[in-house]
Amino acid sequence: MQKIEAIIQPSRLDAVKDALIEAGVEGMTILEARGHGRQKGHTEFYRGREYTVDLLPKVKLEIVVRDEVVEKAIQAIATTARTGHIGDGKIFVSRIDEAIRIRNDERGETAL
Amino acid sequence: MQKIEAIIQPSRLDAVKDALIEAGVEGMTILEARGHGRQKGHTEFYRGREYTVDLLPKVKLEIVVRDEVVEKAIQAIATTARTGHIGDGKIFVSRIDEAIRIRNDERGETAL
Amino acid sequence: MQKIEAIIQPSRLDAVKDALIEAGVEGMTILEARGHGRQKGHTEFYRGREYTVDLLPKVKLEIVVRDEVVEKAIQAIATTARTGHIGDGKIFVSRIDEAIRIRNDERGETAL
Amino acid sequence: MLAVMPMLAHAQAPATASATDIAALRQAVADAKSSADNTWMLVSSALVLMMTGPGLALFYGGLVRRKNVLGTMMQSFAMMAIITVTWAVASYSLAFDAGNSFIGGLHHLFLRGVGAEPDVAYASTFPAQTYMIYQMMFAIITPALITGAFAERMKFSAMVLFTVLWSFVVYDPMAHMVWGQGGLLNIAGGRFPCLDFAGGTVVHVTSGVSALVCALYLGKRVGYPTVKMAPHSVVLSFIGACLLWVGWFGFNAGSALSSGPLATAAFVNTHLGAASAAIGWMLAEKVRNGKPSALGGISGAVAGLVAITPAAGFVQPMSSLAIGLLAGLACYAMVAVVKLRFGYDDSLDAFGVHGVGGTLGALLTGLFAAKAVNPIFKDAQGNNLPVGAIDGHWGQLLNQSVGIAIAIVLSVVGTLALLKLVDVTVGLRLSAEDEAEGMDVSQHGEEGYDWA
Amino acid sequence: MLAVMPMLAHAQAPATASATDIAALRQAVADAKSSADNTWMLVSSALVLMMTGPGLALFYGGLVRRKNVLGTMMQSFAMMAIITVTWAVASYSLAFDAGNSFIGGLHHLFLRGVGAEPDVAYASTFPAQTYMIYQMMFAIITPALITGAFAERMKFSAMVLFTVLWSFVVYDPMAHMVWGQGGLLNIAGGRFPCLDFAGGTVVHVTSGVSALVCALYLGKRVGYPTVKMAPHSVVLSFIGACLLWVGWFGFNAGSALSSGPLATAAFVNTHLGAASAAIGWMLAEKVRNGKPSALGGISGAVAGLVAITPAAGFVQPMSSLAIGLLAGLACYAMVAVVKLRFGYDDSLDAFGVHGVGGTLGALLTGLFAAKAVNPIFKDAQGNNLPVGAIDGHWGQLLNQSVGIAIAIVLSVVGTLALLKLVDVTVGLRLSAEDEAEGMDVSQHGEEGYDWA
Amino acid sequence: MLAVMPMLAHAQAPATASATDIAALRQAVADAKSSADNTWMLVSSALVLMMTGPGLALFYGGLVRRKNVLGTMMQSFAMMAIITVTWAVASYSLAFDAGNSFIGGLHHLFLRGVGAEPDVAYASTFPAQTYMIYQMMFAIITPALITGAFAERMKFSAMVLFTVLWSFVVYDPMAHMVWGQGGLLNIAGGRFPCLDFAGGTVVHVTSGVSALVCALYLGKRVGYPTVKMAPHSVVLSFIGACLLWVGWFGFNAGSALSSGPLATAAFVNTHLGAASAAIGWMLAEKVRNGKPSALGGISGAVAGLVAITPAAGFVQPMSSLAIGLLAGLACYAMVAVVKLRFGYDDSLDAFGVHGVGGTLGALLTGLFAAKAVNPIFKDAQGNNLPVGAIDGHWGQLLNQSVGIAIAIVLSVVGTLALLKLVDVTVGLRLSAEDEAEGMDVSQHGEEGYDWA
Ligand SMILES: Nc1ncnc2c1ncn2[C@@H]1O[C@H](COP(=O)(O)OP(=O)(O)O)[C@@H](O)[C@H]1O
Ligand SMILES: Nc1ncnc2c1ncn2[C@@H]1O[C@H](COP(=O)(O)OP(=O)(O)O)[C@@H](O)[C@H]1O
Ligand SMILES: Nc1ncnc2c1ncn2[C@@H]1O[C@H](COP(=O)(O)OP(=O)(O)O)[C@@H](O)[C@H]1O
Repeated sequence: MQKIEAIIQPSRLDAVKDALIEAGVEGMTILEARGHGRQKGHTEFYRGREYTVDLLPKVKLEIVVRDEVVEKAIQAIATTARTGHIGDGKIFVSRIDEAIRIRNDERGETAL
Repeated sequence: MQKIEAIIQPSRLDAVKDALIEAGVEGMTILEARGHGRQKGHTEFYRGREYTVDLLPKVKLEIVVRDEVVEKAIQAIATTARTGHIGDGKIFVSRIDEAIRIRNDERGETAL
Repeated sequence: MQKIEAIIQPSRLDAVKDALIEAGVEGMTILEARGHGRQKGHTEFYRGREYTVDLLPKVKLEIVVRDEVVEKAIQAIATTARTGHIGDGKIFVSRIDEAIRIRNDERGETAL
Repeated sequence: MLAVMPMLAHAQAPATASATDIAALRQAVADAKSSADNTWMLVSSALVLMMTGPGLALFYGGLVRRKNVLGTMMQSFAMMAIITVTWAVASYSLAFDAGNSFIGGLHHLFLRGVGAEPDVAYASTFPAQTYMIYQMMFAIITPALITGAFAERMKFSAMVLFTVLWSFVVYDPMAHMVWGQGGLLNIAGGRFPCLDFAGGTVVHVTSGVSALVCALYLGKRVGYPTVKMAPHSVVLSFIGACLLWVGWFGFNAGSALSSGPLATAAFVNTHLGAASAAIGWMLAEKVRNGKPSALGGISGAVAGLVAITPAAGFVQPMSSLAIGLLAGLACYAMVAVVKLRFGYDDSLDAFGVHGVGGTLGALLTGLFAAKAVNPIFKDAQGNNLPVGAIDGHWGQLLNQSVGIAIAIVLSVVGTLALLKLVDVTVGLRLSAEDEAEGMDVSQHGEEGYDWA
Repeated sequence: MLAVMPMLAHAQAPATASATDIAALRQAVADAKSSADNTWMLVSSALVLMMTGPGLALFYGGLVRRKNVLGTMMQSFAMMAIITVTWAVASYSLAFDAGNSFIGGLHHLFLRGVGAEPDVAYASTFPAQTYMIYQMMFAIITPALITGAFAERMKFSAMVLFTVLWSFVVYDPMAHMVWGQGGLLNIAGGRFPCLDFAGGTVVHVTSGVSALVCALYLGKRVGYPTVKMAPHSVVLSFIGACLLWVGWFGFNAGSALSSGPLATAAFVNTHLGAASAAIGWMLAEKVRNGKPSALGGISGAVAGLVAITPAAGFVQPMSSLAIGLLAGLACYAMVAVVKLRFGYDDSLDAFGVHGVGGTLGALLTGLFAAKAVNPIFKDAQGNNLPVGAIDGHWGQLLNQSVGIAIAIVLSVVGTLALLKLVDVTVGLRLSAEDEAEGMDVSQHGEEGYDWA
Repeated sequence: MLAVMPMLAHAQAPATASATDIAALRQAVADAKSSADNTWMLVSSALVLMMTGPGLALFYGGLVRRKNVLGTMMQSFAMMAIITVTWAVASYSLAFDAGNSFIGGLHHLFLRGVGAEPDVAYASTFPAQTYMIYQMMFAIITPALITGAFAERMKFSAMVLFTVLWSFVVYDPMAHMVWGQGGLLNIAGGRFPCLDFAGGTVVHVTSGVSALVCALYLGKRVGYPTVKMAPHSVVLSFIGACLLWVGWFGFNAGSALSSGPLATAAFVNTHLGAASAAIGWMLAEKVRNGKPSALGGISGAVAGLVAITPAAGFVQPMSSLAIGLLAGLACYAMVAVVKLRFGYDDSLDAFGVHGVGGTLGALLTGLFAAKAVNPIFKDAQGNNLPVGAIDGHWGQLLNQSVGIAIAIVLSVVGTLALLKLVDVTVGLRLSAEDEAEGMDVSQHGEEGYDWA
């Protein structure tokens, strides 16, 4: 099993979610995040005080999938999340050693 | 050291937290999340426009523990988080290579 | 590639962010979190009902970096996040197998 | 200086024409006085509506958990919509048409005969319609107050049905008895003249006691008291409480039914009562928790406003400070000590604040009412008689107690019967799933906030 | 009792001095009446300002997505700032100075001649300045209503330019025609006497129709209708709607321009209309979705307030219940069925609520207007003539239709021309990037909430 | 038409009975006039209370960081509770009882002798109690304004102690000098007749200057100016600012102490001043940042309301536009340029807006005051004398300056002394831990929002 962590633009969330379901990935967890990277931020003014905001709103998806599904899922995410602009985000993949479904204590891939 | 990531129902957070402390796991980090899976969502109407909400509020726990504690922690979480209904959530386990306590730079298991 | 997850005091975020950029780490993702640990919480009263709040506001940074940068990044975080008080937080390190830049499908370390 | 009014402009003023002049002037003066009082009553009506929405809706809405904010605000809003119609169609007649000592007649159904002419039985200087709409605003907020007791766990359909029936069964008779012509407790000729300037018994005792009955009948919210159920936004409650305070000037000073000195007295007493009660509650918190809180301050202010309601037009300013202070302390004790000891779930303290504050206020009115402020009791020769115990008229405490007792009995019996009725018909309580999901989504299919 | 007023105190009252006494009394009575009416008008002016800010600003601000909350509230706030100046400088004169049947004159530019004296052409009992400021508040809210149609996608600069021009090109002439001396649609001597008590055609038909034109001209928001665009805070909208309701008493009852029985009638009708429309909309939701919603309740209330606006001072209370109910149902149908079918993006339903509700209300006013309430039509002998169809005067429906037709034509033509003009000069629409980033950051360099 | 009032109904009107009729009519007219003015004053009192809560509480509460929202709102709320009591018990007497030129006497302690009768020294047409409660609302908001200077870092206990003492040491004397019988700066016979219609010096200069002293004495918040300290909710501040605007009509137009043409003039000037100042501030932002902001718009409006306060009842409408525009630009410059240059932490700009705006307004009042609007200065024969410089009375600028100077000196000395006193007794400043944790949790044991 592997964990796919994807940081994407909030506006792309719905599309990415649908694409994943499309690709047979039903289960996913979403977190609100803010990101810093190449993408430049913006400036705000409050009564003359100037602040540069370089942490921009992002959405983070976490998906744990069977090894054979990984590539498919990555493609689904990358293609739908891509706008071509700086700030589109990243996908990271890492190993998961065990998964448990709380409801019925199922373990391993069947728990996904 | 291993990292236990548990996605649970928000309403179970307090119980799970207490169970973990019970089990000797003092340190934990909680994140608000939204989840998609087998559990079906609900429908909302705003002036006739209908939206199906299939990202449901969840809470994510992240705990890094010594290998020998892992099983105990998983049990503590699973048993207290379980309501028996679809949507109870998942627990994922993965390896952590290093841990540092910021306050005093302690490293490894003693940092937990 | 490795993933550095740091849980820090919210008030230290700006300093840590700058230190990381200083250290050449441009890309990072920030999540709002709440933490439980040695640090004690506080008590709240609402019309006589007393609640002890032992989940305190924290900020979680997630950074994926090339192996050779890890130590440097850890130092940058630890030194700037440290106040010396209980609750300063933790840093965890784990392995990342693959990274993809969504914008242009670059893979591996160049995607960071 | 203003040009002479057209209506008078034509008339010349020869020294001999005074008789007709006088008549014309009398009419003109009456119109001027009427415009003045009518302005005050319309403003007061608007202020009392503002108490319910957004005032009370925010006060209560902020106290519940996020998932119930809209459902809670809807309970107040539904009263603004529905009671308005039932009042116009029937309740006004049942409450204020001359009837027997317990309930009014049916002559004013559909507002028949309620028009531009004053109804001298209630107020001679402005249209009966003004009196009707002003009283309507009281009828709207009273059942809305009850909703604090069954917050977060009652079906919307059940809540609507219950409150509408309640307003007929409990509110209309009580309003008639205290304020209606020939009412049993009417200070002008009732069997037990009960001093209730703006609704201590009619509004607060009835709603507060009914609230307790509801809380006991429905039982606790799932997880109460172990699960944390802190207000999701004390900020919203703060806004609501301030608007309640401001609106209450219309509630109490408007009840003078004229904008003369009595309105001023009621206005001043209202403000002093709110302030000292806020101090009282915060002091109690300071002593007990070491910290006065914003929630405590606003809760105290509301408790003081409740307690001063029956007294506003009868007592001296310094008495108001005393009434407020006592109310702040008493309601705090009820909410923060007694309730927790007994363990019932009066979720937003509708009983703790309105029931207790209203009862205390009604009694203290009998104690502090002074003929120097408002000489309502007169002998055959028209000389002022003592009013409250402070004037030496201890018997008034008995009259007050009778009023309170009747309000309590009527509320307990009426509420129990209606809860049972609604329970067996549509069912009172949310399913465990709906309660867990929250009223906003389960009852109304929407969410209060979308931060996405 | 009060001491006799100083201004009278000096004068003695010998039986022979009555002639002068009478004169002095007349003046005193006129002053008293003036103070009473002036109080009501100043209060009403404050209430109408409160409708725009915070009322409408919150109502609209809550309906948009979080990233646009300030930009949306700013659209209402900008009207409070800018229209205030343009009205004082020129628009008041253009709307209310005697002129031709379509537009007023220039005598009152810079408020020249608008002072402490009453302008008897409009109201004889209070200063012309009071009338001017009261009318200003109407001029402020009307263009603000339009902004609901182009929410979340219009440049701030373009919005300011457009609304200011619109107020000169559409609002001022329309106000003059219906309410101004010699206006084509003025009920006192106009060619087509159109009943519009507080602005059904002048305010709501013009803003609503213009809103539709704007929505069609600007096109949809990026992602509409596929992307979820739910209100970011129904709670804010709820607060705003309640303040609109309360403020509307000043809008409608204030339009009686005196605080006599007519003000009361308008007040009562306003309240009943709002309540029954809220019920109507919620019922429609209950039937269609199985759940009445808070958003539905407040939307219905606003729809009812819109529809009752032209009728408030002309109809019977029970007619108001009917008007409200119909408005609630009709606006719901428009917003939840028709709009979705046609697919245009009237983002906050400015047309669906104000255009439809205003038109419906203007027609129903012609139907339900009763001389028993307000006998505005008289024959040579001064006998009351029938007013609305319900009195047998079916011709009034024609007059109403003419008023509506003129409002529609003027709005469509004027709005189209101005949109084109602004489009080619400063450009109307936000860039895709700015729209995605949100108006708060892109247009104003700030954020509505900082939860960090 | 209304039935003749009962109080007159009995009286017949034979041509010979006019003497008594006249007397009765005089009384009736006085009552009518009194009801009218009393209505206006009670409404104004309610509006001014609304300015503090929820108005100012929200305006300030939105500007601080989330962790301090309740603590900040509590600072305003505490004034509503505590100053109410101190004012009734002693301050009203110290400010408005006849005394020497600097402070009032003690005859009205505990509101003795403040009842239904008018106090002709202040207002002859409504009860003294009305005047007392109206003035109380001013006494409440003034210290609340100061709290903006030491936001987010002062102990609640210290804040309460300081503000209460401040109201006795600075506010009461200043109010007496400017408005009290025999006051040094009273326009009716004072040594230096200083024009201050509604509190430019009494309210805004005193609070603004004291605020600066507080900011300098307490020092900066931890992390200022490097750490981002953006408003946690401009939305809350927006609501608050709009309510301040609406409430300010009661503040300024109510200060006419009657609802005649002068009240209208003050109302109009208030509105125009707010609007043009909002435009001024937004223009400055547009020029400097390229974007006008919502925070800028509301800040400008408040600045304009502050500056027009002393002038409201003395100047022409077009002068108000000028005063507002200048205030908007000046306060922006102070807040966005000067303050940042000097680097002191006037956290919510209490000095930048109230100190600067109030001083500017007081001076401009001396410049623009016109006898055509309010002929307060008369010669022995009762002929009108020039009022402001615009009338040719340049000396008035001196009188204004004296008033301002006294307000500044009194505020600086009084505030410094009290800060020192409170510092050595309870201690002024939060511990670093408490400041970091936030006032809500550390001072009040609660949180503003619970989104969980
Ligand atoms: N090394 C990294 N570790 C963690 N998150 C990262 C890293 N680099 C980028 N991100 C996340 O991806 C987002 C987009 O990255 P950015 O460099 O702005 O654009 P792009 O990915 O198109 O080059 C950032 O806002 C941040 O949230
Ligand atoms: N493959 C997965 N990867 C990440 N999170 C998952 C995955 N599957 C489920 N989840 C999380 O677990 C939650 C519950 O899963 P769900 O399938 O609805 O119920 P159950 O776990 O009882 O089968 C989801 O809402 C989601 O947050
Ligand atoms: N074992 C753990 N797993 C995950 N997060 C932890 C763990 N221990 C601590 N944390 C996080 O680190 C924060 C600080 O830890 P704490 O024990 O309070 O102070 P310190 O790190 O200085 O000893 C906690 O609030 C929690 O968010």
